[in-house]
Amino acid sequence: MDLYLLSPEISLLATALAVILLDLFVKEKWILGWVSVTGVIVSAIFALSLWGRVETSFGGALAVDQFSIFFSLLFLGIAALILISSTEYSRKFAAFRAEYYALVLLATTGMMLLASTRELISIFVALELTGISLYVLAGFLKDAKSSEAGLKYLLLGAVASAVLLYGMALVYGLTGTTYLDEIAAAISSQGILGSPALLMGIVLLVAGFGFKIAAVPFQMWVPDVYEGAPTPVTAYLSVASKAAGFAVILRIFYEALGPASLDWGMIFAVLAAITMTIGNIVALTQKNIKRMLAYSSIAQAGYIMIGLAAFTAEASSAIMFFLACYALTNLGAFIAIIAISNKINSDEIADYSGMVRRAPLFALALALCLISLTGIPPTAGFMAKIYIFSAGVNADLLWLVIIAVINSVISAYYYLRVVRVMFLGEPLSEERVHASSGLRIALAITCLGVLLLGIYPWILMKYSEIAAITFLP
Amino acid sequence: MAVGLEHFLVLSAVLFAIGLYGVLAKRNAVVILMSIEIMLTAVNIAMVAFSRYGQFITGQVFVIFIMVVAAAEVAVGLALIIAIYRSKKTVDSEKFDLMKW
Amino acid sequence: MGMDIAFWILAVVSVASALAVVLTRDLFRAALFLVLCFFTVAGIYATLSADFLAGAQVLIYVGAIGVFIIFAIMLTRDSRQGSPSGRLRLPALFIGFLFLATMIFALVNTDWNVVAEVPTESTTSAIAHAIFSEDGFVLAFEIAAALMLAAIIGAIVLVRDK
Amino acid sequence: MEFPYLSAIIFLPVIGAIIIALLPGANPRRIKLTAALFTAVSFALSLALFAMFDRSIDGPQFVEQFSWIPAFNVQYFLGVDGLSLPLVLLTTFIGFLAVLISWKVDLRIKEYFAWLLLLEMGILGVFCSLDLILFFIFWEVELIPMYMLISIWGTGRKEYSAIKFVLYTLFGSAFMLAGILLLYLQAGTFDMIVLAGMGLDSILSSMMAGGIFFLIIVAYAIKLPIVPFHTWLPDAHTDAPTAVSVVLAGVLLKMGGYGMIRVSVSIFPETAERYALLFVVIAVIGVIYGAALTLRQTDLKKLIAYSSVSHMGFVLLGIFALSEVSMTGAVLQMVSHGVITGLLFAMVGLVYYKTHERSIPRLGGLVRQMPVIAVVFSIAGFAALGLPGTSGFAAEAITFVGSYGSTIVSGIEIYTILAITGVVFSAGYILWMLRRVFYGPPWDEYNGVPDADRLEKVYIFAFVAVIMLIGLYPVIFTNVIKMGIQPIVGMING
Amino acid sequence: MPNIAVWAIFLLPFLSFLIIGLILRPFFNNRPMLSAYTTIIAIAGSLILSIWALIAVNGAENHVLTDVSYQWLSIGDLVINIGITMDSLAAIMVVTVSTISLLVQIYSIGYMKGDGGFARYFAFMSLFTGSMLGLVMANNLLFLFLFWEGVGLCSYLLIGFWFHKPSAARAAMKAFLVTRIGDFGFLVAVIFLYVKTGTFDIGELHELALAGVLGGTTLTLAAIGIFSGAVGKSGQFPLHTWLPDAMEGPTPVSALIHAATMVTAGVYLIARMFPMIASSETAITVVAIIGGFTAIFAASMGLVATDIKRVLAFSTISQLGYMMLGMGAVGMGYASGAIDEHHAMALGVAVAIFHLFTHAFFKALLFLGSGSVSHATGTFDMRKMGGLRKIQPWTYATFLIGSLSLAGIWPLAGFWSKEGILHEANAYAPVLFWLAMITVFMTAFYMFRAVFLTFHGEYRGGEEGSHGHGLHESPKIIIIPLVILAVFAVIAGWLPVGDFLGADVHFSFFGALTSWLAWVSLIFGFAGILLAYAIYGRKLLSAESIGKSLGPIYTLLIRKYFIDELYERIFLMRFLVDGVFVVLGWIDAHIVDGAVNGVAMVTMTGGKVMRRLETGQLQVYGLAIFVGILAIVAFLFMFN
Repeated sequence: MDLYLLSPEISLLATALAVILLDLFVKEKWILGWVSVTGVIVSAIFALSLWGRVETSFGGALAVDQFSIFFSLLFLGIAALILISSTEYSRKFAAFRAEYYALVLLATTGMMLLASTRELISIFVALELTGISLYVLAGFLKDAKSSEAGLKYLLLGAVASAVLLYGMALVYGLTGTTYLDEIAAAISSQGILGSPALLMGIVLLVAGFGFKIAAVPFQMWVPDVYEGAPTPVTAYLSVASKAAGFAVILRIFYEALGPASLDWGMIFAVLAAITMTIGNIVALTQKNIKRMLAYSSIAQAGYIMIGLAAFTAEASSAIMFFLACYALTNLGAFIAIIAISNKINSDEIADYSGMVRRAPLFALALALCLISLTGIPPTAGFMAKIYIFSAGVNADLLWLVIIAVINSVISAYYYLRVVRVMFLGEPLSEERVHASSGLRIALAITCLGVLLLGIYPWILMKYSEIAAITFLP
Repeated sequence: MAVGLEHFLVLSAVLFAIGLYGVLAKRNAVVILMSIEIMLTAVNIAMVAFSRYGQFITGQVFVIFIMVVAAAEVAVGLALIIAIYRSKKTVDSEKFDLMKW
Repeated sequence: MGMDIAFWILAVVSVASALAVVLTRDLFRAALFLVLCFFTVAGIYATLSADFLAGAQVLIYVGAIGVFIIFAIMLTRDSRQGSPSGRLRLPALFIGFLFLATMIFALVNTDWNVVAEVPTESTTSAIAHAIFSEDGFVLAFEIAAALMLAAIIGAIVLVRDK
Repeated sequence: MEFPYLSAIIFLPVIGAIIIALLPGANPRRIKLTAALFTAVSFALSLALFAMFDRSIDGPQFVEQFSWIPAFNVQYFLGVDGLSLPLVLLTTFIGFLAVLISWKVDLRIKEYFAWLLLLEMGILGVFCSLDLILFFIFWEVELIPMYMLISIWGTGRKEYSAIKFVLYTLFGSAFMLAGILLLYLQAGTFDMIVLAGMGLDSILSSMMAGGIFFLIIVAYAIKLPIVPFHTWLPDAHTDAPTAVSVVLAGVLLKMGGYGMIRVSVSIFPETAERYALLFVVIAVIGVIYGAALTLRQTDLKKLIAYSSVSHMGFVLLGIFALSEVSMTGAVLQMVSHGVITGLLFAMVGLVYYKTHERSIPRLGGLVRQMPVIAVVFSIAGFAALGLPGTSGFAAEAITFVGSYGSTIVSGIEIYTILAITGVVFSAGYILWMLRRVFYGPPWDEYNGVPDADRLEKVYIFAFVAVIMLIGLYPVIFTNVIKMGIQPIVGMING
Repeated sequence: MPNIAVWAIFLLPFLSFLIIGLILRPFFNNRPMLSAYTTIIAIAGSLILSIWALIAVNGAENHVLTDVSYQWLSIGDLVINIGITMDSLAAIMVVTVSTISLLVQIYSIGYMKGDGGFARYFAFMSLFTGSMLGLVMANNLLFLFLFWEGVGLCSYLLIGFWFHKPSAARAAMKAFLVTRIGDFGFLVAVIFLYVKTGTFDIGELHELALAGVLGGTTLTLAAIGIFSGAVGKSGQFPLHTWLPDAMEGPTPVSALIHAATMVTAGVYLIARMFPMIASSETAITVVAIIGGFTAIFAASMGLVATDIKRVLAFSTISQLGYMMLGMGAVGMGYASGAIDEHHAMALGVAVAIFHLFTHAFFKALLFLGSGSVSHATGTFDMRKMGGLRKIQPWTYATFLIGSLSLAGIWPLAGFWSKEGILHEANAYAPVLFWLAMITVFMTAFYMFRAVFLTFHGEYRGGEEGSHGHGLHESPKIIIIPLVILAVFAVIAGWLPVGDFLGADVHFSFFGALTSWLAWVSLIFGFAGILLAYAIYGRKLLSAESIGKSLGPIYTLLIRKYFIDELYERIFLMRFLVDGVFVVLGWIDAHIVDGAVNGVAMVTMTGGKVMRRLETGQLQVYGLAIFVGILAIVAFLFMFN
């Protein structure tokens, strides 16, 4: 049992505790934010130091491999950006800033564990760690909308957990173990394949995780929660929580349920098609930008699910790459929205009219991110899409890829509508929109990332390839 | 017919379905939370039954963790219900529709 | 045989009390029936030779969760409302039945790998060993600790006034 | 390593755009001069390339090839051959003139020129790429500048037109992407040169080859455009600002024709042959249908836009007649149409700029007020209707001769003859338009409307010079173009 | 004679065009005369070179001075050459064209004096002359087509010279469009021939045709295609409608382009292609029939026209029909085997070109004369003229000579050339011969109707002279070309054009009168003159009452057989513009574009419906989860 393998998680947990404790002693609350960021960075350094090691610990429950480190670093990066960009927004949390930072750190810990555990019980608990932190964060503003978002999230999340657990119970009952590798071995050796209980278990697992990644029809909480939650939390939810969901799905389905891929591959393919279509079509009609991005995130989940359906090493690499690009892009968009909404106190798209003249850089950045989400080069979003579509085609999912590319076309309409409003509309006031340096730094990082990955994706892709190879059987 | 694994599994399914009905049909948020607890308990029964009939202790361990998680969830859930009650003066789930469409 | 009878009684009572929870219009009664349901489930654990769990069930569910819920009911008491059913009663019933049928179909039609004999030892030490041994579920335990921390922080944040 | 000419040509406009964006203040003159400078250098470089091009060897020249995304074997692979070089030259030429044409833009100048230069970059990239993914990237890059340019600086229903253009193009490229990826799955490379040399028609089943072929060609069909995918074009052309209409009609449409030859026909010559009849018939329908619709337009820009639909039918006919002569003619027609229609749109822009009127019934007798514009407009018009001595005739005649003599499709003689009727139609609408706009008694309301000024004369005469040059001595281009076409045709016959 | 000098024949006027267009017009616009002088010098140069060429050809072997080609373009198996030939046919043509052009330019100095577009006028005239000379010298169909369209362009530009007149602008457009319909056939034929034979070279095509390599349907189709180009350009039925309207242009333009030269390009084309076209019996018969029909058809419309230029225009169409008829008749003779190949090839060309040659002079003379009349009266409407004989004696005299020549009165030029055609028609196409005879009568009638209406009787008002100083004889610069042309109108028929073209025709000056045919045609001619005299000279018969008694026929003629209406109102406006195009427009807007917008709308509506599912009710969301689970189960059930 090598605790060093857990060092990233432990350091993050320690930071969370430290922030809570520090809160009791310091007056300058802004310090807390930077302490958290420092903690994230320390954790990232630990994670980086583990790169290259492929080891298991805790009796096989914990796996430290390139896959988990890739995701850990992704979550840490997201967390860092969220923390940086919350510095200004977190004034709204009044006395609870420390708790906010601590919960973000705890949620991140949970996600990192999700990517590295290989045992159902640990996975479940890690999932709930993330979940509970996020429920609280969603309701953090404690006003009517935020509480409602938090409660909806929690109740539906709990139902989804119950469903997920039922699925896990069935799998456990069939195989007698909760370790993923043993489950895979049991399924392929004991003639469990094709039994109704296994199918039912798979369906329940799909539903439970589908909830996390916002696959239709388990996505309905998403728009409400995204709209009601504090904007940085929404940003966090939309990228980190989704990425965590995919990480754990990759773990469970690729690793444990690999032998049954014929069944769940088909399910994911169909869900992917429905998810992206519904996400995009409904997004067309949205007037609130957070809500629109919620539907957009549903649609993006649909694209990523192509990779799940494909079940190849290339596909898992593509998923990882896509998640990273999507994280950068969506975060960039949300950071710009945070900056703008800090000033104009509105999330209505109509209120963004003429924003290019009030906040040229933010508007341009938001436009860039939206273009990336559409998947137009030279942006990260384009490379991500091409990669995952390529993986889809290589796995004989041409029909799904065609649906996906048509969906991209639909999505262009609503993404560009925002761009249009910002660039073409008359500004509602002449007041310039300024933002804190934290927001600007975060925005600069994301936008440069989006462009860099759009122009030279190989710098990241080579790592996602390695990560994919290390964990796939 | 002697009581066997199937009996317990069916019992768990029935309880799960009842909980499900409660979640979907009751308007009071607290009752919804209660129904969720019934669902979790139903899963626990299945876990324990598998544990008993498969001779693996893991199931019981799992149940312990589920209980812990359920407790935590209930705590946070009730806290949220109280928070929402403060701002809306109701816990009727059908009134929670500030955000839609 | 005695076990069988116990099972049937407990099963019927637990189902009945669960039904009462979701059917009654009185909040307090619902809470009490829930507690009853949890008790009978503890009994079922006992019939499954899971003695430790039976105890834990009583402690955690009946003790902690039950009390929590009653507190919450008192705090959010809405006397006029009670515990009515919503608009989705019929669809919920329909879906519930379909789901149940599907589950039962799947469960009954599966060839479970069953070992018939009753375990003799107490499960408590086995559980302890499973959790805390070198290659046991320590990791899950540690994560659970973090989870409790999160829950506590969350509950405090949410309940405390601004 | 030799100087990366192509990268320089492609990315000079980008550098220009960045410099424009970063220029402090909003001194319009400085912005315009910067834009003009960078496009002019790019043009000069491509002229140099044209001069240095070795007209005796097949295959791409000035190649730049590096591995770019090893994960799926994507290369940064640029090169020009006889097929692409004239189009590169055309693009830089029109790109430079577009800057001059835009000289009078006074709304958000900085953004305007930055987008315009980025647009040029995208188009150039398409013509220079020899890797399918790189090609696709450039293909899409052009969308956003175009969207911005139309929707901010356009007129009329500009937002509708802009989004229609973007969605339509994206729709096509969506299928192209699927096709490219499927092609990659089958062939394992995105390298166009390698793909073209593989003989995929015989390796793949005819179902698969046909499937990929049609997936890919949808994008080009929309871009060219062929009937019935043309309805974005009148809207986009009509509502775009002048310079953008010039670029759109001048070079953007050519991406479609270029793609058909470079990708569809080169990689799947036999499949192209199998479906040639279909495309030939569509081409003929396009020519006649487009011309008939042109005849009823009363908006100057719309009229020219619809005429493009008709003229692009000739390109399609030439391509799918699949003979060396016809394809050379088609490429020459692309170049020629680029210059002619570019000039026509520039002239419409001038008329509109000076009279604030585009509706033909509300114009008349303008030759008195603006003789130079009238003369140049007439020259452009006569070139468009294919008068010998202008590029229009040279290109169309070569296309017709090639198509008529093609043996790919039985009965192609009839289709060619039907297509030639388009020439009669085009005379109809061009002359009708000239008569209504310029002839007849001068109108009092346009008294005092100025003629072209010096700058305007510079660029319109530049266009005229090129039209006449190609018309009188098309060999300059055909000698280059045929070097690009020969290997492709060799595969069809061989 | 050096090749360069031959090239210079047509390049000189082009040079003049470029000088005027690029230098004089932009920079010396205040010295318009410079343009006129440039043009005249250039054309005079062409004339001198042409005459030199004519003499040189006469002395050359086979009567071919030059026949050179240069490669212009080569793609794959397509090789396009440009090249010129200077043989007897081309020599005759270049001399004719440059002579008349020169005279017309000189005349124009007077006629166009003070016009705002003076320089432009001469630029276009230079361009035209260059194109026309190039056209007749081209030895290659594609190169020929280049000039063919070039003269069409000039015609367009010059008809619409006074562009501010809506009628002129309209006529210009009509001319271009109608001829383009013919050109369409021509272009198709050129391409067709190239694809079948691999050459554009006229000489090679002839060899192939005569050798029988090129024959059958291929040849017939190609020949008819080429003929359709000629029909358009030479105003033959059914594409004749543009030519009367083309009179909107300045009168010298009408004289040069729409009488003497450009419109004869169609005849020239058939002559140039004669060996090939005559090799197809069907094609050459079509040529003969169209020619013969057009001759009488156009003449009949000339009977009632009131605009003097239109009378002349109809006459031109009619005479061009004659020329076609001549070639057609010889061709039919060849096809039936009555004439041997060698003789037929020369004879067909000779009869037509001889008439073309004489016609060029007297028709140019007549047009310029009408211009002179209008110079005085300011109108072309004969109803407003009369009695000008005394005021414009020179004009009258020359006009009379032209009319007599046109009427084919011995021994004027028209007699000889017309006689040649009638002779061949009588021999090989008897029906058409009688049509032609009637045409002779009509021609004489309408010409002398014009003479009497214009120059005899009393002056019937009209506006004041266009130059505002009363009725007067035209200045010398106008009269001198008239006189020169009049001389040619007399003597042109005496020149051995036929022999020069290699045909074995021998009409002795008096010997011609020994044939019965000559007498019949003279009788028809004089009958026409007499009838005109009776009606319009002595007014023995009332024109009005004749018109009334022949009511429907009169209407038919004055409305030009309603063909303009048929083309423009019914076919163009009713059928195409208001019919087909409207339908297509509707389809484009509502079906093609409608489908696009429809897809967008359906998607959007889908979004609006779907978002309604998002009710905000958390239990609906919960329900959806389980519905989803059950749906997946059902899906799997079906899938397995």
